[in-house]
Amino acid sequence: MRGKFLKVAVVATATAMLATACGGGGSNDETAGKSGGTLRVYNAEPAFLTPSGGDDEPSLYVIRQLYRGLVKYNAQTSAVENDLAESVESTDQKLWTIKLKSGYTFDNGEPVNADAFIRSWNFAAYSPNAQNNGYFMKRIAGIKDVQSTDPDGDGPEKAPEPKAKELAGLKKVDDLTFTVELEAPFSGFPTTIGYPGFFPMAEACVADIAKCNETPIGNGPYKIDGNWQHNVAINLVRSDSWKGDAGKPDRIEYRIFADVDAGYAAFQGGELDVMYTVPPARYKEAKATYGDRMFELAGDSFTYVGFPLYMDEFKDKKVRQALSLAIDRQSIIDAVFDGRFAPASSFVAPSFEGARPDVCKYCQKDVEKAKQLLAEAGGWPAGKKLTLWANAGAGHDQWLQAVGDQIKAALNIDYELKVNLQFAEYLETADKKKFTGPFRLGWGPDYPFMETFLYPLYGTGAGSNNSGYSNAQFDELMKAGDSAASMQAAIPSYQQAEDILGEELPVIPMWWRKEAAIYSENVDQFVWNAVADADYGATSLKQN
Amino acid sequence: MSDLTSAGAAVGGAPVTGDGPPIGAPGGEGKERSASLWADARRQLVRDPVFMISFFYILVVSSMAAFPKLWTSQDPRDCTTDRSRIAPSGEHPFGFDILGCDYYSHAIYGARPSMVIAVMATGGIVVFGGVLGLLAGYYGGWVDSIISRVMDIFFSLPFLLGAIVFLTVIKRQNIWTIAAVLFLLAWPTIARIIRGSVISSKDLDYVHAAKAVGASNGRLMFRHILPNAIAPMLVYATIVLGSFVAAEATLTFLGVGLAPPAQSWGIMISVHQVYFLEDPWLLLFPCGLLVGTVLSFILMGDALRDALDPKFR
Amino acid sequence: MGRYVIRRLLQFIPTVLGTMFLLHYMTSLAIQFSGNPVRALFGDRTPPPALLEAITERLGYGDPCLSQKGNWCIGLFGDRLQSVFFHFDFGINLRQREVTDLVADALPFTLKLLVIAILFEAVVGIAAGVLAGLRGGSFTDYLVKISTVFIISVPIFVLGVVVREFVGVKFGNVLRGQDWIPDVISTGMFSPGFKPDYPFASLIIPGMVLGAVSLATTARLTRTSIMENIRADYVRTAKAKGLTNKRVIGVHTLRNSLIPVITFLGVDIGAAMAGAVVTETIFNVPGIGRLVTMSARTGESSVVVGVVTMLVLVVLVANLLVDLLYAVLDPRIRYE
Amino acid sequence: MTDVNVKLDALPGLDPNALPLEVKNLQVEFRTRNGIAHAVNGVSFDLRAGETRAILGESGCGKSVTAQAIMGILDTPPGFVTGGEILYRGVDLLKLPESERRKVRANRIAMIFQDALSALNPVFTVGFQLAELFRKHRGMSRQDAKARAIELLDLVKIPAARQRVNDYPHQFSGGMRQRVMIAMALALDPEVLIADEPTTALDVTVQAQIMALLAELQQERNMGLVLITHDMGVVADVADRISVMYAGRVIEEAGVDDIYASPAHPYTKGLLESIPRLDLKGQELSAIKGLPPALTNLPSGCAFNPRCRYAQDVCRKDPAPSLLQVSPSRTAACHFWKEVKGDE
Repeated sequence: MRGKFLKVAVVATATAMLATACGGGGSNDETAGKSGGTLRVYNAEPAFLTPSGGDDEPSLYVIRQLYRGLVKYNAQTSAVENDLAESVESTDQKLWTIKLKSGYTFDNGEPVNADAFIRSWNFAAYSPNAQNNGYFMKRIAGIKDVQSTDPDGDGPEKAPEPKAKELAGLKKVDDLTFTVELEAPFSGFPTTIGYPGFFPMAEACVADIAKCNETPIGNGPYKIDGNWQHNVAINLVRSDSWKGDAGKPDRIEYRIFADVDAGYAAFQGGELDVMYTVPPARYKEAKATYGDRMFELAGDSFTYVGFPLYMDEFKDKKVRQALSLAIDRQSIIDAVFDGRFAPASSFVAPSFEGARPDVCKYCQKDVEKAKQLLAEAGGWPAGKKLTLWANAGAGHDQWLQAVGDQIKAALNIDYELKVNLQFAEYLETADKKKFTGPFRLGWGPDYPFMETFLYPLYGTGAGSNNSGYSNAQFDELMKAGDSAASMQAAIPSYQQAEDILGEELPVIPMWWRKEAAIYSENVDQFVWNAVADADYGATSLKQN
Repeated sequence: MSDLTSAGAAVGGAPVTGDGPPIGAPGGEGKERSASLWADARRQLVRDPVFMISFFYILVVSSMAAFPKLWTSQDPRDCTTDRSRIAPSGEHPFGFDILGCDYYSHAIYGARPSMVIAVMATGGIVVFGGVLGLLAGYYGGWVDSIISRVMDIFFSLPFLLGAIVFLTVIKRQNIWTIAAVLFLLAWPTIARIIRGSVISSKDLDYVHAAKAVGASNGRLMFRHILPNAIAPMLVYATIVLGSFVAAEATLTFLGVGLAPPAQSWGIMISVHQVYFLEDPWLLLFPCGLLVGTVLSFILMGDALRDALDPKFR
Repeated sequence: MGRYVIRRLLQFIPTVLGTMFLLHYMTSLAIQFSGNPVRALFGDRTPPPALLEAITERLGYGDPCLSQKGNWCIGLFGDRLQSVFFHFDFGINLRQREVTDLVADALPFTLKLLVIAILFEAVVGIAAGVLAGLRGGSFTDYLVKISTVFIISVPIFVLGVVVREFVGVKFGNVLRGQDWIPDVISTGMFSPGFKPDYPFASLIIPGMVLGAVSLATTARLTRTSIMENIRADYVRTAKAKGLTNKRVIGVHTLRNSLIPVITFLGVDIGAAMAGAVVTETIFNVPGIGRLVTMSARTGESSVVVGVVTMLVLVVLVANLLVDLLYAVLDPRIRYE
Repeated sequence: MTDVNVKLDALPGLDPNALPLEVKNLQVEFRTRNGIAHAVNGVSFDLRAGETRAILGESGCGKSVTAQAIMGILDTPPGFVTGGEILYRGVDLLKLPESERRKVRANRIAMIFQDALSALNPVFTVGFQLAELFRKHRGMSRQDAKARAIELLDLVKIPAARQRVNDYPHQFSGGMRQRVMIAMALALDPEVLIADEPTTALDVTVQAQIMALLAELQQERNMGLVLITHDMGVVADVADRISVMYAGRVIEEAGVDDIYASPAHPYTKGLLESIPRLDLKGQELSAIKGLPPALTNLPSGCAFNPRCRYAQDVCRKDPAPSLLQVSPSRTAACHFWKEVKGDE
């Protein structure tokens, strides 16, 4: 469930790699590849097929073909480009005015206008609707009023009705214009709205969300053929009501697999044209077999080992630095993952604008320095075992064991693994700050903007700050970046904030996932969007 | 999986309905006959090469489980990723696993959890299932009704599904909980076997005779009736030991069994099964040990049944 | 017979209620001790408490007893029974789908798989068992004996993965390279897993894997049973009646020998349903077994309780039918 | 079916005037893991039409094996007929191919088994099991065959035959079941009936009824009867001639009166002495000491010598003599038959 939300702007350096890797890539205005044919792709069972509900990778892969939003990301540069929006503007980074292009409709004929967006965002935000993507509305003014809390925690009383039904920050100006007021200035707002949680929904869809989930009413280049066949398949056909650039394949068939190994077997058996991922243990084999038909890209899924800073043992940053220095990331990656990850030496995905390598000075193995730092910190309590935490059933135990082995070898600290909690319990343990030792967690960006890797994880009191890290200077720098005049202007502040992390090490950065997709001989041009991942609508098939 | 039912059925007859010819056909001449039955059985077993080979294999595996140091001086926890997946060599006959741990010592130490789980769970079902079966069969009436209904509850849960549900719910997956879950789901089978043979031997003449001379209920049950039920129970227990060893591996594959850093054959198999095309030996060694163990238990059970069941003489 | 059936049906009630309560209590304990399954939906990012609560409430995990460790949640159990038996409402899963829908989606696949598995194990298992049993001690006998014990010993997931890779992928790809082989065989039957285009053909191999273990047991049971019966007095009588060998075996021996085998097959339906968990995972069959495993893993107690209760009912009914069939096959048994 | 209306007269070498059954020097061995057991070791006897020949002996002496060998229903393996001849009206059955041999069974030579409960198939009605004979051997329709089955049940005096024809074996009492067995054996009018301990499992009163029924039917049909039994009392009532078997051999062969009057073999004598007699009330019964030998491990010399009170060195060293002529109509396999006989 390690969700991956948005995919990120690929900076100039990465573009070259992309170009060579996918044979020219393909942005929409390029006329590469002919249209037609049926593209059969691997997918897992989505959670929801509604923009307000679907927040997991399999859902997003389908929703992105069924629906379209205000902006989209350039396949190669990942720059934000207007899609349904005519313009997204603000003077103070707090009040944003959004103008829409006219003439777009949903598959059922309803217009895609300002109401469609306001309706959709309100629906997601209103807590009694219980929509997963309500989370993403958190920056819009009035969010607190549409979400109610249980007065006595988990107690017997039910949560009361929220004060308001609609977000106070959303205002319709005219049919094609509306304004969005944020709780606090945020320079990166335009990048966030390309996420499917911000895609519009038809009135008929919101009226019967359950039905819309089974038979989506989209506004994108494809529409569903029949219904969602749960656990079996989702078939899309080209939609006539779409006014933008048409999708390349006539038909996209998502075959649903519960087990990625089973999916890989199906690919080997010639039943799939694209698999957006490869089972870790088969990576080497896939690379050898499919070579030129494997697409690889440094990704932005972050795996880290957090320190419980609420424990005395980890309060001294030298201890944290020493532990990080004891780990040989590349060796673990090679042994356990067949090289499917890239060692991390920073806190922001390398592909992001503003990211720099080696922000972390303690992320290369250096046993001597580690021993020295540990000694300076007064050593490790004698006889105390280091408890390493990970959630059960996701294969984390393997590499965590290797981490433990390396720490034991370098610093002579014996370790034990605590890897038997299922994810829900594990996350609750995280929320309650009950870890008794370094813990494994991951992070995927919410939008292609540096900030997403910084504040949520390390800001004082931020939602996913599981270490309990708090640094006033860091918070200050983040605020400065958020209010900067433009996305570009925000970067220096964010970079300074990241530098603080590089020294203080509230978490040990482990690695970034490498994307690896494979495609069949039927595929003429495979397109990987730097932000939104495999773009099936833009992928073309060989025409015979 | 059907391992368990198959074990039940492999005992012969139909453990489910309890009708049909009683297993072991209690003859009625009592202790004298059963003494010679066991003596005969022992003689036949010692001469049976299949039984002896299986028995020897189980001895070997048990010694691995009990005294791993006899078999290897390596520390299975001494791992370094630099040696990941190095193929077998003279010094390291099983090579190294993906974390670079010596695979041979891993396999030796892996015997313990598998065997301990199987032995504990089997011991549990023999004692608990045996006693409940005895009580239900001996007293009948409402005692039987209650015990039978409780048996039904556990019996109607398909074995693997029940195990998955219990283990995911318990969330503490260690030797104890896995053994407990196997025990919980398997005891009704043995209780049924015992109940069936108790019912059929309850009416034997010598039991009536013992009753007539005023033997207590306890004495009747344990001295006179239980011995008749021992043979089918022993056969079933042997086979079920094998099923449990296999069940541990299957549960581990499904992610509800043991988890690293524990070491067991199940973990070795399920972690390395994805590599079996590249480095087949990573799968073959633990699988071979496991299959050998299960095979041995089943063959031993077969031989025991043949030896103890007069029908097969 | 009628009274017997009614008595058995009445006995179902405590069993089903007991099973349901057991599952209910286990899953309640799970939530009490290890936390709200809804939390896992959000993964690494912490959801606003309001949202978490709303979703929790909607999914029926809002009952306060679920936050008191050790509470039996009798009230919740009562509610569940009421909705199950009076409204046929088994609740919804974390993705807000009706459990009854989930089962309705999954059941056809599992049923097909079961039919294939049971047919396979019955036909091949009985045939192998008869061959071995009639020629006790012969080469065929040893072959059957050893291969069946071997199949029982190999963990089914190893068997499944090996079959998928070698039969489904490697051998299948060879077949797919041949033009003269019909598609239903090359891309249907020998596919690496379930395929919606060939909903039956692509389940044949998974079904055979599922049936393999029970096939071995069936063969062993048939063999033992035949060997017992072939020496029976009535078989000798049949021979003394001057009947052909075919009739002596086919009518007089087989009918008796198959009674325990058929009983086993009936009981095996329940076991096979559970065994389908593994097969369905490996061959990507969207059936019941996979549904339960996934739900148990994500802690969706309503799904687990609902689906397993339904399965238990199926097993109970299957057992009853087997017992009745037993009476039909063996006139000595009369249930009154 | 192939065997519709078998014309057995077509058997090559069939001589209508020859004896219905003649067994010559029959040898049967069982090859077991523990060695070869010579279960039948040169048994010879003959049977005339209408005659009752009793084969007498303790259990395990080979009498049932002999019967099975005659029927050709020996379990092979482990049992093998290794020598001798079994002549039905001059035709050696052992030399016939199985398909021909099968036609002899039930049609010409039929058999009744000891335990009717286990000898009748529990899962078919008695009607089915009777009718099967007519359908398979005579090619009758189901209905005709069933009608014949009912007639047969009437013949063996089963009350309410019309209803009982649809019952299963376990629904009959022991005596009635044995009557069903008899009906089955007589269905195809055989010339020879082998009855293997037909009354052992029954109450004494029922025994008498069954034996009376057998005798009646035998007389009616002028059928030869081989009665295999260990019960001297039954033999005295119905048998014409007796073969006494011990350890796979016939050790004495004589008319029923001769044997009872003066047995010529110590074993026969022992058997007779172990029958309780009303006129000797109060005296201790004498039983034969010791147990019958294991067939895999026969004592050297005469197999009976360890239990024999007449035994001398010659009995322990030399094999027992083949049957010696005691009188024109009787033989005995004992060196000391004169002493045995004279003792009386």
